[in-house]
Amino acid sequence: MKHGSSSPIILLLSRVLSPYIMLFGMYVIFHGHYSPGGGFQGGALLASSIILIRIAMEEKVHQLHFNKAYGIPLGAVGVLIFFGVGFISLIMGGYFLDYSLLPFPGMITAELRFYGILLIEVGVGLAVMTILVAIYDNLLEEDDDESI
Amino acid sequence: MKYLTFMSIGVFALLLIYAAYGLPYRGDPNALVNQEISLTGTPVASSYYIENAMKDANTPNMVTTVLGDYRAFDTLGEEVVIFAAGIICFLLLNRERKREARKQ
Amino acid sequence: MNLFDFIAGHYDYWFIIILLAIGLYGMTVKKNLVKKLIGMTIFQAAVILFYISSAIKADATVPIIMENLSVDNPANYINPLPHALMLTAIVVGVATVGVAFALLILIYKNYKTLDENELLELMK
Amino acid sequence: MIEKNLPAIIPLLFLFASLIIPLIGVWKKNFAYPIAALTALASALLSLYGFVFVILTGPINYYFGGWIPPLGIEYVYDYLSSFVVLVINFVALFVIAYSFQPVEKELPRKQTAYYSVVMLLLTGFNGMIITGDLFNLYVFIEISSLASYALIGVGDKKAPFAAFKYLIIGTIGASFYLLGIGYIYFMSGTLNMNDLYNILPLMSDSPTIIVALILIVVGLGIKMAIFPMHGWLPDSYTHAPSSSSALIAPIGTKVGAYAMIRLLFFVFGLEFFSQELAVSDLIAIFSSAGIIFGSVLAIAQKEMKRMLAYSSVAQIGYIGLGIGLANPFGFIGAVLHLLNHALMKATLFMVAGSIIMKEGHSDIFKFDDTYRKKYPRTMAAFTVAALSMVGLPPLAGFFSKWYLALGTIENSSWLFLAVILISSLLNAVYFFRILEKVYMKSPDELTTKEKVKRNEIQFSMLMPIVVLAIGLIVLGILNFIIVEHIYKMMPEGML
Amino acid sequence: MHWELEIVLYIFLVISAVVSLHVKDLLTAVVSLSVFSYILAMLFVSMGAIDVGFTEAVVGAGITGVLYVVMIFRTTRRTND
Repeated sequence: MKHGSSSPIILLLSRVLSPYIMLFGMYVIFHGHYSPGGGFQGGALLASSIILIRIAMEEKVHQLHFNKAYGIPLGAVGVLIFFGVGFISLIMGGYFLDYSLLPFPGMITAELRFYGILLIEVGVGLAVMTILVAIYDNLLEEDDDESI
Repeated sequence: MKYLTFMSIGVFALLLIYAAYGLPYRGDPNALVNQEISLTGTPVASSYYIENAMKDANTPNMVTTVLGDYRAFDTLGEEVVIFAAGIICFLLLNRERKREARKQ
Repeated sequence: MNLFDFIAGHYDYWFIIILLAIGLYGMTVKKNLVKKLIGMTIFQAAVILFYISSAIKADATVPIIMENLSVDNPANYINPLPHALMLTAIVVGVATVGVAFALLILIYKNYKTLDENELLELMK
Repeated sequence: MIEKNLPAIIPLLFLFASLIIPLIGVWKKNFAYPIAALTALASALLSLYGFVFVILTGPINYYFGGWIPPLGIEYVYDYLSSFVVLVINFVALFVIAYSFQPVEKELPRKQTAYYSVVMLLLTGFNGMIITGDLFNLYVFIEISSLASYALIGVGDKKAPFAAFKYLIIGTIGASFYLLGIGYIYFMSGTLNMNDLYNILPLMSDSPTIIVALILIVVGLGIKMAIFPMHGWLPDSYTHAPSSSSALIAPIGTKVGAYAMIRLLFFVFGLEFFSQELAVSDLIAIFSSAGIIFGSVLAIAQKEMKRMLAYSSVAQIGYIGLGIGLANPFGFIGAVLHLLNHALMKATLFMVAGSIIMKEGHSDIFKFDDTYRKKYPRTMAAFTVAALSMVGLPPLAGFFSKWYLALGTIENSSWLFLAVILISSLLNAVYFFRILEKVYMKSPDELTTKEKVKRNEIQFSMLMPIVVLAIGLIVLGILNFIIVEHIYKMMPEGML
Repeated sequence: MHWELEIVLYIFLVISAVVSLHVKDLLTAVVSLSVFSYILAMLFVSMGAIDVGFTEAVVGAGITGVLYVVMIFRTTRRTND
């Protein structure tokens, strides 16, 4: 898996499929209010599109796609988005995660809650995507002790 | 030892079968979970969610509302769990050897 | 209590008990560590199935609001709370499995086997 | 404003630190320890403030998202939870202060991830203590369990297998707990603890609730390592790196015990679990079996960390016995022992870690009288903690056993009283054999005649050990103040 | 509801669980576990839990399966029971 596949059909197919899976993942995240889906499912779909490229390509190519050094920090950023949304409402004088106090101008409470949920879904999606890819990368981490 | 394990699995299964005597039937609309108020008069959460999810958050998908608003702190916990899994894999498996090799 | 009604009224519950027992059997009796992990996955899936199957309501529909069904009567929609809880539980299961994979790789690196008896033998 | 948000701030502070550490770690590797230590300090001070605040003005209830309890998630910061948070955070502060050098030595180049996981562990524990919602408790149990699997798994060569066993057993426990709260939820329709405290007495004859109680007791018993479910504990504590065993051993099982106390006394209610069902008697019987079993096996061990691990099994038995007695003295004994044992075990494991770091082993048979020359202060602290463990009167450990003994007398269960007395004797056996090797030789027959150089451990490691040992003496003398507060923590109708 | 369909799915669920615990090859066991997850997802959907079914299909049958395969690739597929 580290060295990828040599079959051109697999390379081509995975390169064709990956963007559509990613697009569907985005759709699932942002359409989660109206249909089944949400941050976690969309994030897992995004992660599967990246893992598909990771399985099919060589390491040099798939690192251009998504560098594995960014996995954990971006996951932390994703959780921080969630945390920050909650913390803003705490600073505004309410309880933690009380979306009705978010400082968006000109919205009624129900809309504020709508956008609050959307924001945290984006955070969830980012975190789940990066962390699942990071788990995959770390499981494949080659051990240099044995090769030397 | 093996028989002890099988016996404890059997006891576990019997215990769960015994629990079935108190459970409401499958899909029973009169079960306490599906009422509007509980035995002590407090509101039952699920009925409140069904009635007010649209009014409170403008969202037709009730599961999203429950997950993102009413019980959002559970979702934060879920996020932390998945973040923990990532950083634990990093802690256990990452060796940070490459940089050292480059220095030499 | 009518016995037939009792059995038919909980028919999915019996399957869940079977699955829980299978999972517990896999976790405790099987000696291969990956098999233990598979047993754990089955056990957690059975618990999730228990929540979901208990959440259903006769003559109710999925918890997404439709225009021609009123929300004022809660009997129209399935209880959404267990669904939200179980989404969290599924994520927790995935995270646990991920951590277990990392530990398994470390075990294999140290001892070159994943069989519990062989491991205990090697550790003496 | 800070008072109102106190229950949420304490766990979220740790969470914030665990997120910030890997972010900063991308370009500054050395910032991990200062951030972790500062966070631990801040939350220890916050929990001290919160404890005083709760005593002066009464419990704080916190509603996440502003939803009133049966709808949303509630956090309860009352006398009991603020007390346990105070204990946990102070012990964690001392252990983190201690762990700088051991981590640098045992886990080089892994500090960033290590301290992030430590912060996650403390997030989980604080959340488990403060939460007032059954499912939220499950989520935080899983966070803390995952973190402790990892902290155990980074140890020596055998550690991953021990951590894997713990993972399988711990997941069985957590799933049992999840199944139990499932039964409760589908019977009653609520997940809030206060709500359930009122509803459950109305349906206490239902077989489903009884099975749920059994499943929850088994599930939390695994987390707490009560006797037949203790199988994961000795291996995990032995093979973990010394800094993480010093962190998990004093705190982890205590939080499990706290969750058990919270669920049995404050959700199911005293009458239900002690009078209508014999669950409390079962817990007491298993706990006392565990006391004897753990103490006997501790005598059989020759490695110090493993001995301390088996002694943990025994000491958890005391807490379980206090819960099982289900009377006021038993409750006082359990809560007091929760405090004392956290302090004692932290001290002992830190001493064991220091000896491993200096000598490279912790084999009891290789201990000799040069140690009292080499590490005078460490061994003095060890002596204080060991004597407290045995239960010598002016020290803290005596008083928890005293109240437990009073509790057994009140229930007139003489068997348990005998167990407490015998186990004190067994404790004395396994600690005095170390003390005898180190102290009980006259200067004429010293093994090494030549001068042994004083080789005390570094100040940053010594300071927490000595402070905790002094704390044991102070707590022993001032224990009546704590006992007065424990009376406030009891559930209504217990006295 | 659709109880005939559900009973068939339940029977297949139990069979796939038994198979994945019983086979001697870990890779086969993992494939069987993916089948288990997929049937589980269908059951969830038939019970009206669309969100949970979606998640189980994406995670249980997709990502977890890939991670299992990666783990077996790094270790071994040999087993004695």
